[in-house]
Amino acid sequence: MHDAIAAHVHDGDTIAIEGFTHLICFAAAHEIIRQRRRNLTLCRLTPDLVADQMIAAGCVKRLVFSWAGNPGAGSLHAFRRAVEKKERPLEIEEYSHFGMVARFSAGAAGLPFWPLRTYEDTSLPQVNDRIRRVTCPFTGETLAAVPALTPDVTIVHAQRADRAGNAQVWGITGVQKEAAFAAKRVVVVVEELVDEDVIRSDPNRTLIPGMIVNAVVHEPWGAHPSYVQGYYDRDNAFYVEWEEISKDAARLDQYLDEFVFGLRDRHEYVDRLPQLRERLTPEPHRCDGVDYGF
Amino acid sequence: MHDAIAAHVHDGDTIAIEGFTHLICFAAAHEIIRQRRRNLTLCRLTPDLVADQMIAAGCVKRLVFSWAGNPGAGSLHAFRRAVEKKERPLEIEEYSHFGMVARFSAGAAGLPFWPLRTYEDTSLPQVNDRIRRVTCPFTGETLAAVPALTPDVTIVHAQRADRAGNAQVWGITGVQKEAAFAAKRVVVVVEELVDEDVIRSDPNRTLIPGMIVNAVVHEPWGAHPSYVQGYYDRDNAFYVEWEEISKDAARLDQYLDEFVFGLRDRHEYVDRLPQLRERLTPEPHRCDGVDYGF
Amino acid sequence: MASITASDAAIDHRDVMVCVAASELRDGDVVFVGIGLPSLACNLARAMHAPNLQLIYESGTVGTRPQRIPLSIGDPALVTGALMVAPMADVFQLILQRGHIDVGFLGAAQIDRAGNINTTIVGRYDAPKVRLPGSGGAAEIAAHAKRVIVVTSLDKRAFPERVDFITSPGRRVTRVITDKCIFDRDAGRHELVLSALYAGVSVDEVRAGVGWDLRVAAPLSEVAPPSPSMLTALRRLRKA
Amino acid sequence: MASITASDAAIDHRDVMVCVAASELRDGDVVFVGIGLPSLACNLARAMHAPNLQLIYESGTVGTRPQRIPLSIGDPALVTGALMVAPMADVFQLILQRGHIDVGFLGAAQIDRAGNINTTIVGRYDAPKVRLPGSGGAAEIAAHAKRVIVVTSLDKRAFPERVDFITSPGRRVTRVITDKCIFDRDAGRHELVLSALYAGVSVDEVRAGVGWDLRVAAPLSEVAPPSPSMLTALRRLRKA
Repeated sequence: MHDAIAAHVHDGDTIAIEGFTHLICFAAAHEIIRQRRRNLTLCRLTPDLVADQMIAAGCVKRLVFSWAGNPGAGSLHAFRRAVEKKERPLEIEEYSHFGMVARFSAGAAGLPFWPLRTYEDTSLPQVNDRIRRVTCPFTGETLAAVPALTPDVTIVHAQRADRAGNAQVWGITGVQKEAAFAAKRVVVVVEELVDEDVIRSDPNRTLIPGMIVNAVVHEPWGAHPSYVQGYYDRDNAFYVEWEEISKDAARLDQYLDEFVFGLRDRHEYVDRLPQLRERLTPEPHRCDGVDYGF
Repeated sequence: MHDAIAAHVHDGDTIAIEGFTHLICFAAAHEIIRQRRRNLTLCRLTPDLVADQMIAAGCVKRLVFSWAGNPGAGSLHAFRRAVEKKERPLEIEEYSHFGMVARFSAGAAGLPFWPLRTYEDTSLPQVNDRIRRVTCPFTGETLAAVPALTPDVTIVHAQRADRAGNAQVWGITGVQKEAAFAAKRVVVVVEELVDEDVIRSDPNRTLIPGMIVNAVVHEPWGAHPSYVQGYYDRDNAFYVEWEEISKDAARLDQYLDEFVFGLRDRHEYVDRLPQLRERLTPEPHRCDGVDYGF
Repeated sequence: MASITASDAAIDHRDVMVCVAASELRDGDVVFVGIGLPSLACNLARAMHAPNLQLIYESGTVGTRPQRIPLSIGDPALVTGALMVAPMADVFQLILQRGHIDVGFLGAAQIDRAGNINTTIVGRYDAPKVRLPGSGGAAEIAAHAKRVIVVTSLDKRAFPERVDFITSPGRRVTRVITDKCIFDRDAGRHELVLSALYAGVSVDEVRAGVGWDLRVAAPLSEVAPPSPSMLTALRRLRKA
Repeated sequence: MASITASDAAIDHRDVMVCVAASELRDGDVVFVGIGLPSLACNLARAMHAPNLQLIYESGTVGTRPQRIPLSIGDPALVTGALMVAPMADVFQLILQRGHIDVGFLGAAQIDRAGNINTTIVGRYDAPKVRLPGSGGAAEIAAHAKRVIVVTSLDKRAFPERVDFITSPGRRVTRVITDKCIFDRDAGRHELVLSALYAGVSVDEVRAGVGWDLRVAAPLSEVAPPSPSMLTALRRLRKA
């Protein structure tokens, strides 16, 4: 992870760390914080704790997003302090979820814009001049349009990949595929590094092909406190606890000192949290395979 | 199948029978021919033998397509006779593959058009006024655009579905999902009707949700001479044989008399071709399942 | 909506709010559901009169059967045993924008006279008093669901004449269910109108909770109390 | 491309065509491949100098390892053991239009002086002498692959001054490999130029096979004969 972040995430980069609730790569975010990257433009539909931590650590210049909260548990208080109290400079660029999906979709498809039927009679276009109108050449109606988003680097977490980066994902896939194809560089972080034959046994599960991947990192528990379907549950208790940590800037700093700066890597992080396995290891719920014969 | 076609395919309808080489529902096409539907607008990327048969049977008024051939084996001669010799009236509306994919994508997404970077410096826009230009509101560049395609009915073949029509597909998925979502009515034809629990055991395999499906037909061997990954191989010998059948209008009529009009249903068709099982049953090639636990 | 007797008034109005929301759903409806009260109301409806309700979450899970109450809309329990997990691009384009959603269930930090919803900021956008999470998928749900139902507690700050920021347009809002009353949206006048009161709530009490000159439907109904079986089912769900 | 001796001239020019096409591919290239000769050439390159060639077919199969020679680009043997099967919307948008294809391999019924390709009709569009299959994905491959290589037999009807119909634009065509010679496209003049001859073929013979005043590169090369090991590999593939 250290080498992948050092090689692919630079000061001033536009980066996407995607994953909708599922597969949020905290290990990569922590390494970015540890390496003290600065002036990043961070793109995520749901900034989540991962963005709150990166904002508190001073990595983020601009946040491009569509829902900034701690779902079911509270707020992202470092984010709120930056926006409400201007405690540190933070530019924001805001869409609805589909607006963000559309930006990644355009970037992934090699198009300059993506049309959508949102934003009529809303205030968002007044505060974001990247929400514009396009006219249909067939019906004459006008639709909303958003521009392509092409991050310098996208980091996606996946259940498994081979050494070439052919990555397979199940459960909620969110916008991982579009975010990866939109990017100039792609880092794939996985729970399991598997033989190419495992990937080839079920090619319909491959979400991201190795040909667009620049680095593969094997990092078990790399998504905690987010979750990985079939590998570990979401640490809801920590999400709830974050409300208290994040409310208090000093306590947040202390958290970063203890769990990010104070640790060398994810391995040490897992060692520092000895009950993870007992608390979050799932009950198995395996499906049957299917037949690819001909 | 009789009832599904009677209920959902009407004279004058725009219909899509999709499936890219894989999962082409010949059983549905034969039933449409048997029920002597007329003036259909048939939409398919690759018209394949299925379109050649429907054209020869007089069902098709207009063909919307992007590649009309018998891949690796020859031509669609009924189609060619209609176009070259005007032996019967047939309107054609032609795109590239992505043009067709884009038309289905727009229809499926509830958009009036879809932008794409094809057709610059080509002759297609000169013969098809549904290929137009749209201007990007961000960069000012002009792109090609095609209009939404929203068939009255789309017929898709799948490996399996439950009674509500939640359909799972593996192998080549082509443009099945987009064609189904684009349509006003959807008929799903399956090799296996399975319990809802089978679908629920592996929800990432579901390509088409039951909520958009109007009829589910259980029709084993319904895609022959096309194929169904894991169920039966493509009947390449028949595809090669079609070159000879289709070249001769009388022989093609005789084929339709014998294998379509002369038979009541797919069950009788399979009985008429006793070696299908021996010739086309696949070697098993099962993958392992994955874990959906939490 | 018949009148109720005094003995029923002891029922918690927040429970009534959930039961009323559940009653809005018809069997077979395809419902796009947010987390929290909307999720609870949908699961209640499924347990009662609408076993074939199809629940869709913006995480892409279709036909969910959660084995525990999810904390977030992306909870793994929404995946295990679902009928389908769709990519978000499909959720927003093929399902919402294509018009397949019958009912959209939204919460609101503010909702105004016209039914417009604010979940973005309190105050000015560039200098907000309170920064809320923003749209998420709400702008799309409000634009595309055939009927939009809003569930939120009655409070003067939450019901201004005009919201500070329109996150989601009000044009498809049909009903607003609060802990004191129900508003229906008069589509002709583009305005929320008081249509029914909970037991023991007065019109003045509602007027005190909204920031505009409220119109009252005639006749004004009283909300029927939830049946004992519905309340039992609700309590069972809360414990699950 | 060194000159060759007379004894090599017995090698079938169609075999040379496939070997030359294979030699165009570099190890690690991502190649978008049509069925027939292009597919054969790609598999030959993989067996020889480019084991890490990534083959993508428009059916969506990525990194295929077919256990038999496929008759069609949608053959089930292209799926079994592939690295990925992508929906066609992704093939055309995320892979082709996004610019991930290094080499596109196309056939052509006609190709003209400017490199434009016709696979649609011979004659007029509304009254064609011969109706060909049409574009398929060729218009997209020609528009988006970084290098487009065309493989087709030399024949005057196939090499007109201007094609009857531009199915696929010639602007990214870099090389045309025939059974008699190789043309390179002069990007400045937008024109195919004769760059190399197969053994025993004369410039006049090539001129007789094209419908325009052909320019000839100076110096004009002769195509080196395929190595015996490559020819052996080719024959083994044909038998598979």
